[in-house]
Amino acid sequence: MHVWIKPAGVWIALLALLAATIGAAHAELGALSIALNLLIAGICIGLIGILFMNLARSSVLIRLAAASGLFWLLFLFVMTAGDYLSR
Amino acid sequence: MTDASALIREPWEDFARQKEGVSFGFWIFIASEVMFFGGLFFAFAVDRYLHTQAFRIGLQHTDLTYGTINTALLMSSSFFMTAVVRGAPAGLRRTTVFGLAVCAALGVGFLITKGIEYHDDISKGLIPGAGFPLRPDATQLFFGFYWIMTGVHAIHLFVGICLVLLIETLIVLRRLPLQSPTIEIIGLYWHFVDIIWMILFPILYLLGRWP
Amino acid sequence: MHPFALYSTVSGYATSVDNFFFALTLLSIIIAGLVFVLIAYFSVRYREGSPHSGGRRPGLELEITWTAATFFLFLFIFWWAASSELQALHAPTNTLDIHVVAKQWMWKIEQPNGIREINEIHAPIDTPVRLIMTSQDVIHSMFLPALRIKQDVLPDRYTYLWFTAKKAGVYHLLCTQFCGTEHSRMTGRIVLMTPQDYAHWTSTQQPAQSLASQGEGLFRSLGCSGCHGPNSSVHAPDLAGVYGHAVQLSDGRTVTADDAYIRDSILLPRKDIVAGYAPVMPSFEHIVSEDQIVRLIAYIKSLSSDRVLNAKGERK
Amino acid sequence: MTDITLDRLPHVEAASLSYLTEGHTLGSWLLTTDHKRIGVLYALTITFFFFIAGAAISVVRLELVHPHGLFITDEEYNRLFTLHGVIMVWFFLVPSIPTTFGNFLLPLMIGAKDVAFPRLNLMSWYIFVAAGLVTLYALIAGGVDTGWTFYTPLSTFYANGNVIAAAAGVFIAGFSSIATGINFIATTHMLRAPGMTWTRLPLFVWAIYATSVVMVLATPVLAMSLLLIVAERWLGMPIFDPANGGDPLLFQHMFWFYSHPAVYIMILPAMGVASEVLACFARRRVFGYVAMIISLMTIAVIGFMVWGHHMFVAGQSPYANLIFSFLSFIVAVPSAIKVFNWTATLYKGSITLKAPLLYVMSFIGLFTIGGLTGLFLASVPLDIHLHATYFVVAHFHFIMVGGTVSAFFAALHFWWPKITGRMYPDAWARIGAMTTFLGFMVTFLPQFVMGYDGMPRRYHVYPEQFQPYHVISTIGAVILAVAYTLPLFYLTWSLRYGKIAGDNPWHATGLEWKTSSPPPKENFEHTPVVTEEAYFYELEGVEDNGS
Repeated sequence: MHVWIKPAGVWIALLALLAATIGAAHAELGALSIALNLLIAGICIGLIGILFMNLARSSVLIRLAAASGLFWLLFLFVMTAGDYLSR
Repeated sequence: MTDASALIREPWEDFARQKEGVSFGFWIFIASEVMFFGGLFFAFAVDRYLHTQAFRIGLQHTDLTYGTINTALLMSSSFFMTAVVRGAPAGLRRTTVFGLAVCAALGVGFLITKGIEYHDDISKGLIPGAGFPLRPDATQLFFGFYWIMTGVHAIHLFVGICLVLLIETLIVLRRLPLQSPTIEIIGLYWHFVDIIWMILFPILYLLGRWP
Repeated sequence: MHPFALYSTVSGYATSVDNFFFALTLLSIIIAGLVFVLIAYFSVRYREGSPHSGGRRPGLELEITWTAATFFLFLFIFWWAASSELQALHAPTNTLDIHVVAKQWMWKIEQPNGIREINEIHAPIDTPVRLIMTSQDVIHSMFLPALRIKQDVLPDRYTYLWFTAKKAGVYHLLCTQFCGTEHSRMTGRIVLMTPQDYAHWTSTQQPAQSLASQGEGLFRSLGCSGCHGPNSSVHAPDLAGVYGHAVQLSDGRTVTADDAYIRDSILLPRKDIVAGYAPVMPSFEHIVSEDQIVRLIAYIKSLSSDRVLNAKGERK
Repeated sequence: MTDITLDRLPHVEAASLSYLTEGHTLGSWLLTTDHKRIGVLYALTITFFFFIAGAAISVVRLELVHPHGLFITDEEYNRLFTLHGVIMVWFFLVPSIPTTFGNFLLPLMIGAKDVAFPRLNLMSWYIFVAAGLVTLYALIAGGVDTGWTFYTPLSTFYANGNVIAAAAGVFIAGFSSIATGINFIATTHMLRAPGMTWTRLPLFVWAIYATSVVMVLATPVLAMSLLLIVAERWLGMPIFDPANGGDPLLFQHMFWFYSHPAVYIMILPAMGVASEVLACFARRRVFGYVAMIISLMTIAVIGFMVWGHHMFVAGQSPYANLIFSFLSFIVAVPSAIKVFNWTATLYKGSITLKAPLLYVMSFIGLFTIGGLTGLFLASVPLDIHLHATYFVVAHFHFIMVGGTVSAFFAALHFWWPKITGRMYPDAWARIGAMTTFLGFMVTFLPQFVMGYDGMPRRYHVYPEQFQPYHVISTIGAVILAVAYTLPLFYLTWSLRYGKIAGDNPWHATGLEWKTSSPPPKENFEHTPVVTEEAYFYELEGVEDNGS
């Protein structure tokens, strides 16, 4: 039974966040609304990654592997932003 | 664990290390997948920056109801998958078999919902090309991304469902021991596909939804 | 044409590029020579069985020295290159503007006074000249080797090149972005002439309406004047004096009304909406051709210079 | 048999113990999971692709003798150079050293039985072959005339030819690259023998590791950019289409985000080979071992941030040009340091000029020239003039062919005795090495000159003033073709008639030399224990003899 209980908390949290993000999208908050949507998406990903995918209890090596994709993606985004924002 | 020692494969000498190695290797694969989808999100971000207004107009024509249902389905499937990945090494056969079945069912549910949504989109003519109903032209870029992003994600999910059904069969037939690292990495894959949707959902259904 | 143009004096810029090139070549030969000579020397001196083999070698100190030396050397080269780039970045304001429309596999040139040329650009020396370029299909690239300049020419966008030549002559004009089957035949000439010759050449060509006056005709026939004209009842921005000036947009940004901005305003009117106006203008995408846009821009530009002249006149 | 070393056995028996004799059927090769056999399979495959792409460019080179061409049409010309580029880049250079020598040597060098995921390894070969066949079909049946860069909107709306199939082929090849990369990273992390610490790893292993990181993280972005091209061309999904407000430069950003690091996929393993061979034939430790590792990793990381130097004239922001230019100069620093370290490795060594060392010297020489001309292209004003001219062509051939292919041949000659158990005729090999260098210089040096003079690349017909350079270049290409074919003969000859090599013909350090030649299937009889640092050659620790 214990394999169900802890994940269930995360599950409920995820569904609550889903409701929250839809609410945020409809509230006319302008840019803040977009920021909230993205922030909540980030939290959901964090919950799934860290708790469901067990990064919380993985070795340093595995955490590094998980982080490397995001880190390298930054190069793509930041360097190209340098082009588009200064054109 | 006698069950586990039978799972050792060349060139590994120790099962715990093999398990760690498999999971490390799979995380590198996920990093690679992050770059794959990252490229797509990157292209989306650039075009959204160039045509913010058109992308909002496009987004207001996606169907939030289907999107929300699908998000809830995937979130739930991830929950069941977590129970599988935790239960299997502990030898909880019933939990594993049940969890995998629910996962596959939720995945199929997602694809069916998506199919209905696609059908609606097509009947509204939301396929880029001549006669596209929305203006300005850059809304076509948005729908280009919509089709490609959801399509590539759906292919990933389809592969995930096949893998889940495969190990489900092998487990039921007792051909795959519950301690096998395969179950864990298929779980990782499933969660990853879920995570991709957690990004697709806001950028295709939410950002700038307000009228 | 120049048979051997490794050192160009066609423009001051070209000469400065060449000076930089030959300085860097010299430096490279020194570095490569050093490596080659050392490898050869070591191979002989420390050949198998040589009494000199073995013994302590320097370590970290040498490593740090050559790392630092390389770093600062490269930094210096970067500084040299970057400062040269920054100097050439902005064209002077009083350029002679020549429009270039590229298509598979041809260059269409339009002189400011309406003369059309194919695969040939006539331009005066001692005058800053600007090429305003766009493409009808794929990406092309305008390469003027004698002037040491090159710029890709993109569809649905303007890119620019500028130069002030100082030596008359006939030089290559080449496409350097692979553009399909006859890419290598998409070549032509740039004819640089003294200003007197250029004026003479212009006067001997088919008398054509200037681009601006052709644009004025289009401005009416396409219906632009219905809204943007001085007596219009529609609330649309007055275009006189817009060109080259800052425009306040409805979302708070400020942009300069250059060629690209005017082009966008015609084709994608909802992209940048001028503050205080409703977004009512229809898009002219697929309605006007690149050639027509060139004329419309020339016309709007001419409105601007008229205004400046009038203002000056009034002050007098 | 425990007490007898293998080279004292009659060779029939010695051979019977090796990976080569584990099975003689075709099935035993096609279903093998042995990293050594997979390495050999890759070697055969990429050799095939090398000669296909070489044949294509031979026609092109011959055609260029005359300013108006000799015997093919514009369309055929464009298809041939596209075939050359696509096949050489993705089916020879990118897989070259990693999939052959990386596969064969990585487990041996770290004292492992095999790579971490042997079945994945075999699968990646099959994917590679399938990808190669799809691409080759696309390029030969119907042809593709976009150049290897697939720039939009040419590739999506205007090119006629099998763009979709070619892009699909390259896309599939990406899976093979990624699988190989994952395998190598996991192997290096998880399967090192006891005592094989990170600071004892041979530099070749470090190089393969750095390469794998680049493969795993860069390839997917290429895959995505190709997928978007296919979606646009095939399904009409506008992404880059300027008519709908899309930006062709976006494709170029994505494409070069892979394709610039791809150059490091090609050159980093070559650097690893150079270090191994130099240390062995100088009988000294590689000078600045730690600096070499740091520079390898720096190149692998910063190499991801310089792609914009391919776009200086593309319409990119001039400020972005400056940033990319700056980072390009920065990434040149570790490359320069590596050249200095290799040179210094020879200092106070005991040097024998065997064929592998000659190939490595050729590598260093050509790489140095390629690297230095890279500085020209990193400078914005010079690149504006030189971009898309023969100067660029010469520059990247110096790096990718002069560098990588020389190193590939060095590796082939250095590890040939280990792979086959036989020695080749060294005199012939030395002639081969010197001919390669000569042929290369004659082919590509004139291209720098004509490039600066304004000769654009990808030109079928060209202004007559450039003809003398093209003629010299073609003569060089003939020499080069001979030089590249030569090893095919004497190496094949050696398989049957070559001297038995013995375990360690070069008296090299490194675990791969501590097992028999060819190695047994399981690599080592007992898992080796490492007690000393890499390259512990006899001259290390010998005090100065006062001369």
